[in-house]
Amino acid sequence: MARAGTSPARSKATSVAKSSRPSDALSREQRLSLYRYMRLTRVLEERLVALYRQTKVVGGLFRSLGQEADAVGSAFALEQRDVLSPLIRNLGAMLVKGATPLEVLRQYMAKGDSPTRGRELNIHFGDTEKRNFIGQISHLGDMVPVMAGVTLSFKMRGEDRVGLVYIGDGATSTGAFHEGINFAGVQRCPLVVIVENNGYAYSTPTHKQTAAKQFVDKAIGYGIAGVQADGNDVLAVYDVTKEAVDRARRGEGVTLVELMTYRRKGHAEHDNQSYQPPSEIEKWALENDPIDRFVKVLREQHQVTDEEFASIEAEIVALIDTATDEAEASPMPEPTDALVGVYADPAVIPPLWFRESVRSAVDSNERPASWGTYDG
Amino acid sequence: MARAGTSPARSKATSVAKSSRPSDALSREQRLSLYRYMRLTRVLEERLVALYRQTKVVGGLFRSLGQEADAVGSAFALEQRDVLSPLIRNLGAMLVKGATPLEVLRQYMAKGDSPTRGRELNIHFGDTEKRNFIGQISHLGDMVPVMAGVTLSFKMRGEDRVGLVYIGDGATSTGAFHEGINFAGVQRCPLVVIVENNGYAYSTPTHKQTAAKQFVDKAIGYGIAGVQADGNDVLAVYDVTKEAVDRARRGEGVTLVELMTYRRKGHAEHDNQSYQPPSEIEKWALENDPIDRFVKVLREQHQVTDEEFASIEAEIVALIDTATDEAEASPMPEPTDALVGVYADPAVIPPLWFRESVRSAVDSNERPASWGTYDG
Amino acid sequence: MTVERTYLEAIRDAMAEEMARDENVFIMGEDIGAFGGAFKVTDGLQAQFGESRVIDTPISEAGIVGAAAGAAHMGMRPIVELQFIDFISCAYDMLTNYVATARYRAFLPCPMVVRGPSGGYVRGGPFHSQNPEAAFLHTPGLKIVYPSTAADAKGLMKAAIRDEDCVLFFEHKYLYRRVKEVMPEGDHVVPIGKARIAREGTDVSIITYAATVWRALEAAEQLAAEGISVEVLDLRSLLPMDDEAIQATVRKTNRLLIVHEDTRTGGIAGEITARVSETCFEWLDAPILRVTAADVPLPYSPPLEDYVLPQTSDIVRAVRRLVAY
Amino acid sequence: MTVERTYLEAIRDAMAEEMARDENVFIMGEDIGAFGGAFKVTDGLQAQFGESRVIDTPISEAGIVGAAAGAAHMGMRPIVELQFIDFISCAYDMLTNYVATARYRAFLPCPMVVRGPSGGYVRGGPFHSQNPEAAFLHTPGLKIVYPSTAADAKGLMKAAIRDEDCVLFFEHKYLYRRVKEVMPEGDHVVPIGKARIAREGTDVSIITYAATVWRALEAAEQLAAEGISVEVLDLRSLLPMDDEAIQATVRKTNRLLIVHEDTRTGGIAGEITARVSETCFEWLDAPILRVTAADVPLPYSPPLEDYVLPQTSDIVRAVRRLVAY
Ligand SMILES: Cc1ncc(C[n+]2csc(CCOP(=O)(O)OP(=O)(O)O)c2C)c(N)n1
Ligand SMILES: Cc1ncc(C[n+]2csc(CCOP(=O)(O)OP(=O)(O)O)c2C)c(N)n1
Ligand SMILES: [Mg+2]
Ligand SMILES: [Mg+2]
Repeated sequence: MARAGTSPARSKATSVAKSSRPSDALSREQRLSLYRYMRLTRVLEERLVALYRQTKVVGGLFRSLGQEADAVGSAFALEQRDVLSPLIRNLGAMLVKGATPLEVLRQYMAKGDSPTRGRELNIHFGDTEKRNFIGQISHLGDMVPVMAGVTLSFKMRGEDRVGLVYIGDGATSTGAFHEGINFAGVQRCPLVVIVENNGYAYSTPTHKQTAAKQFVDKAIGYGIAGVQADGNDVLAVYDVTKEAVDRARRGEGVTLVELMTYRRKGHAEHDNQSYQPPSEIEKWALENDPIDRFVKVLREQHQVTDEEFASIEAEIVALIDTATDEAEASPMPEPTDALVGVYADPAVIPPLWFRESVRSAVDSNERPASWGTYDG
Repeated sequence: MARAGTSPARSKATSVAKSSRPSDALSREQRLSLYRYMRLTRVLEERLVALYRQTKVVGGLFRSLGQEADAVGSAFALEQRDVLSPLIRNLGAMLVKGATPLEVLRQYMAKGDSPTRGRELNIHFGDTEKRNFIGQISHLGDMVPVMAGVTLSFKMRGEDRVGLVYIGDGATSTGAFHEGINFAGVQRCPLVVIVENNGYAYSTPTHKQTAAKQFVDKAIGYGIAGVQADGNDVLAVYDVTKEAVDRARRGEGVTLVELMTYRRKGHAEHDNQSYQPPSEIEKWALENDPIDRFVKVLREQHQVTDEEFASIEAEIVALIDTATDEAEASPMPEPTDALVGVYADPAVIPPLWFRESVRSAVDSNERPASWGTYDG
Repeated sequence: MTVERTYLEAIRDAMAEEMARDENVFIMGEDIGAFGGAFKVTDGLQAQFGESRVIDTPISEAGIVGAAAGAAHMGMRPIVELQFIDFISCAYDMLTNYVATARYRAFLPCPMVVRGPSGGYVRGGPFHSQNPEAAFLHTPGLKIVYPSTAADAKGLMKAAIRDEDCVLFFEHKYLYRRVKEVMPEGDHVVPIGKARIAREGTDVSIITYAATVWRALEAAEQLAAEGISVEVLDLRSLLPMDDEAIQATVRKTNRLLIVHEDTRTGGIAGEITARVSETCFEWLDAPILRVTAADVPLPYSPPLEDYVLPQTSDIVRAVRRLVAY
Repeated sequence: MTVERTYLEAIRDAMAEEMARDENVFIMGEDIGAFGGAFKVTDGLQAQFGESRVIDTPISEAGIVGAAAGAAHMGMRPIVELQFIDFISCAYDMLTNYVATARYRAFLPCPMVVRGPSGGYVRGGPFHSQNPEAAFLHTPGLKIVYPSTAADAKGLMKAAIRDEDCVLFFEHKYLYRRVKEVMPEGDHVVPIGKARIAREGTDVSIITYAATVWRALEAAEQLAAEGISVEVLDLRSLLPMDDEAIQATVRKTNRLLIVHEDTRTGGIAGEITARVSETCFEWLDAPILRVTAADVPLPYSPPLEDYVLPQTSDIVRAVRRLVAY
């Protein structure tokens, strides 16, 4: 399925009146902040690519190149107390919520002082104490029922809080997505569900994922509001999300927001994208890069100068440089930390009797020759 | 949620042009056959109630009182080679497909010569060799993916066959329903999905099941045709199903058909329906009984006489009387038959060593006094 | 209070007392509100605690369990009722992947109870009679309890609701109204992970849980008449398992029979055997034997169901064999 | 053909040969078509057999497994690829309730294979490293195989495709490209339910399967240098299990170590122990021991993963203890 280079920001069910958009209220500083988070996302991912090539990243690397507006613009519509549930391509949203490059780098390098102490990979981590984002699991769709429950608790306690959960075009096919959004719909939970339609689920184009013409068409089947927007226009993303968040806050229930975007990199770094027409990727890169588009807006409408852009860039690079050094210097986890914290009680599992010396076991068994050759 | 006594046959996506309805082609004999299947369903269920009160039915009893048109009218739109997947309230559909009262009675009485040899209960049975209907399992929603696969095989082999699967209003909330209908939609399987909206799932009214206004609204979210009809008008049911079946046969994919009906009895015979307003039940019984409505049509438009009705009735009662006698005379299964047929190979599981004499074990342990009093 | 309460009422009482004690406790499930649930376990609770704490849900087991987890992260203490435990299979992913790992991988607390009517002997057929406990035994992060008495049902339910992690609470539907007793006074909490000696004995140990505890006790009574003294250990908790109690009874009698209602292959008896074999090898005077269901989906018709499920006479025969060994 | 084929290629070859032999065989899964699957197991198959026999599906594990069952009822022979076996949990209900019972309760044939990359040692973290075989062991109606060699992978895949019932085919992703061998000539079918002696020995038996077969062989080699002769039995099939082979090796060496990569509690070692305890009690000169993963969700960071999963040195140590007993 060849996708057009630009997606019109169609909106259904509710319409964003151009005359008064929520983003009109954003200050120049806030707009620069949106820009900064998008750049921070991209530069951090680029740093991760470099580290990946140096084999300093353990496991796969996932990019959100070209989708930064969708993650950043939507998360920006939340208050700090609101809870966000990110997916693998929502690094930008996590950064907005306060995740730090240092955390991300440590996490990707499997370090012992990473947010999950080396237990989970890439950006599978969260913080529900202060910053209010939740660590995802791999099983697609599962976060939707979880966020239905998170937001149900807000409703039960009369808390003025909202939840936001992302779901990929591909993951809308899961039963968990269906059960969760339907449940939230019935309960009128204060929840925003963002379908990130980036055209592909791994190698699978959208038309093999569903016969629906557009994902926003699913809203009516759940009796919830539905709206579609250009996911590569950070202000449009902010607008529709903010309206959905406000609706949730007013007690008017769930909104399904479909953001049209495009996955310019492979599913993960090792994926050669053989299934994506090169011209399609190129067209999106040239004509519809969310950062380029926003730079234009900032320059033309807000007179942001080269100097300002350069100083943001310098700050970002310095931040990531420092974080990289710190992350590299971080220790790997202590093996026996693996036994801690499966349960609150007992807090520690006793070690197995046959495991005397961990390090030696590891050393003498890591990829022995007798296991055959490993080609990748 | 109080439901109106009559539901207008709204239709969406496709419209049934009143000028040429598929049912126009039904002969007088076929119309009498529709009537007979509805009566057969009702009389057979009434017989089952009598047997249930005599404790001759083992386990629960499920009624389709007031929903006979929905089951019979839809199944009537299939050819013999087409495959039907019934649910607990589709006895009528199974009878149309060729299930016999004797099979049903033996099944409900847990007899050894029942279609499942006593392994499964009530109308959980099928026949894919000749009559082409599939035995359901209890787990709601699961038959939808299964029927997606059944009909996928028709497409793969170029067979001119269609599948029909029922789903309750309640069961549309399951992940399995979602995954199955979406899969079938993408593959353009020759499948008709009938949502039987009878207002309740056990005690749960539809508005606690989903915030959707009507189930037909789900069709667009799967990119499939959707149509709604009066489920208590047997000809309207036939019409919409026949059109959906024809669409499937032409290779135009899946249709979601919402049939509006009402569950006049409890979820099962032991359920006292405390949650259904008595006036609501009464209104449906008085104003919208599918058999009464069709009798009127048959009398007024087809001049069916009292004698004709009486002779059909006599035939039905005789059939069920004979079947009841035969079923009561049927033997219970041999205990060791339990070990047969889990696998094709091995065909029989060896008995467990400690089980010497089955009957004595059963006799001496059935409800021993030491287990306390059983009040229900 | 010296009135007897059934196993079912005991569970209801426990929930009601905990809901009164802690406003974070709430219940979700299908038809549990005004209707009181398919077995009436939650009867009256919605009237007492309101619609927002006793919530009727759509038919979405994965959705409900996932929502419970989310609410639990936020400090609530959800109880999920599954209409029959057989439908826990629909939430298998959510329980084993999301819920069980939440604390370990993300430091997310997940205090919640998932409960439902389990087990056979009631002519429920293959989908209303299951004992799915073994499917969850190899999932670290979950706890599993399965009481056999009314008092334990109450005490374990209270412990489960107060536990900081997810507890799968299996209720045997055959016992719902068949067993009853006067409840212990006060705030009766039975600690998770502790077995109970249901009958003391010296010749043979039977380790079991749930409905078959009663079968074992019946067998013990019959065997006593033959001069065979049987000790019956009711596990109560399956995960964690009470290794101390298991070892103590085996070291005392030197002969072990494990009884469970689940199918033989892959049932929990295997795990118990492995633990005993590792720790009590020298004490064993006979092979460890198992009385279990046969390896078939549980059939519905009475002669078939009775043939497949373990009966008292099977236990008697197995114990005799152990003694004769 | 004297070229070596990897474990992964052997699986692909088996599918290709069976698809060529029987036009009812087809494959469904996520990204398995032109892309060839996340691990490239189906690479080239869509080009060879067309889009209608190698079908890219939506992300719907329950949907795909259910659809496979429906097609199987109609005489097709579907193979389902799960992108990672960890996602089998999403189809748990469909497999254990619908598929496994179809023949027994409804005489519906359900010949199908559900396969996918399993196992750890690859820094995949808790959701890309699982060994879920134990969760299916107590479900009569399913068969389970888990090969360790390339030749067995091919032969068991062919047997699985031809089997009249549903076979869960676990593939160890660590072995995909690490083990290879020249395939046996001709139509190489390995019967389901038969174990394989991977190494003969006389002092201690190790029963294991999948990746840990190689760890056990390494340990056996090291122990041989100490004068300890270890027999390694590779189960290959977990359901049904080869009781004859299990009994034969235990009765030969009188000492048994069971090794598996799954967590300890509730892992398959329990079932093996129970069977051996029942049938070989008199032959045992030492307790049956287990080397397994620790009871935690599998962590991602190398030092943690290595600490949790069984290593060769663990096996060596356990065997030494058995011999010294
Ligand atoms: C239940 C489940 N099945 C399969 C996978 C494997 N998987 C991981 S990501 C992915 C594609 C996701 O596509 P989409 O939802 O569109 O998100 P995107 O990667 O495009 O952001 C798949 C199939 C999974 N993680 N979970
Ligand atoms: C997955 C699953 N969850 C719960 C149940 C228990 N259950 C059986 S029937 C039923 C209500 C079904 O309602 P609906 O789908 O509307 O069908 P109806 O009975 O109205 O025909 C429920 C909850 C089940 N069978 N399967
Ligand atoms: Mg996508
Ligand atoms: Mg209904």
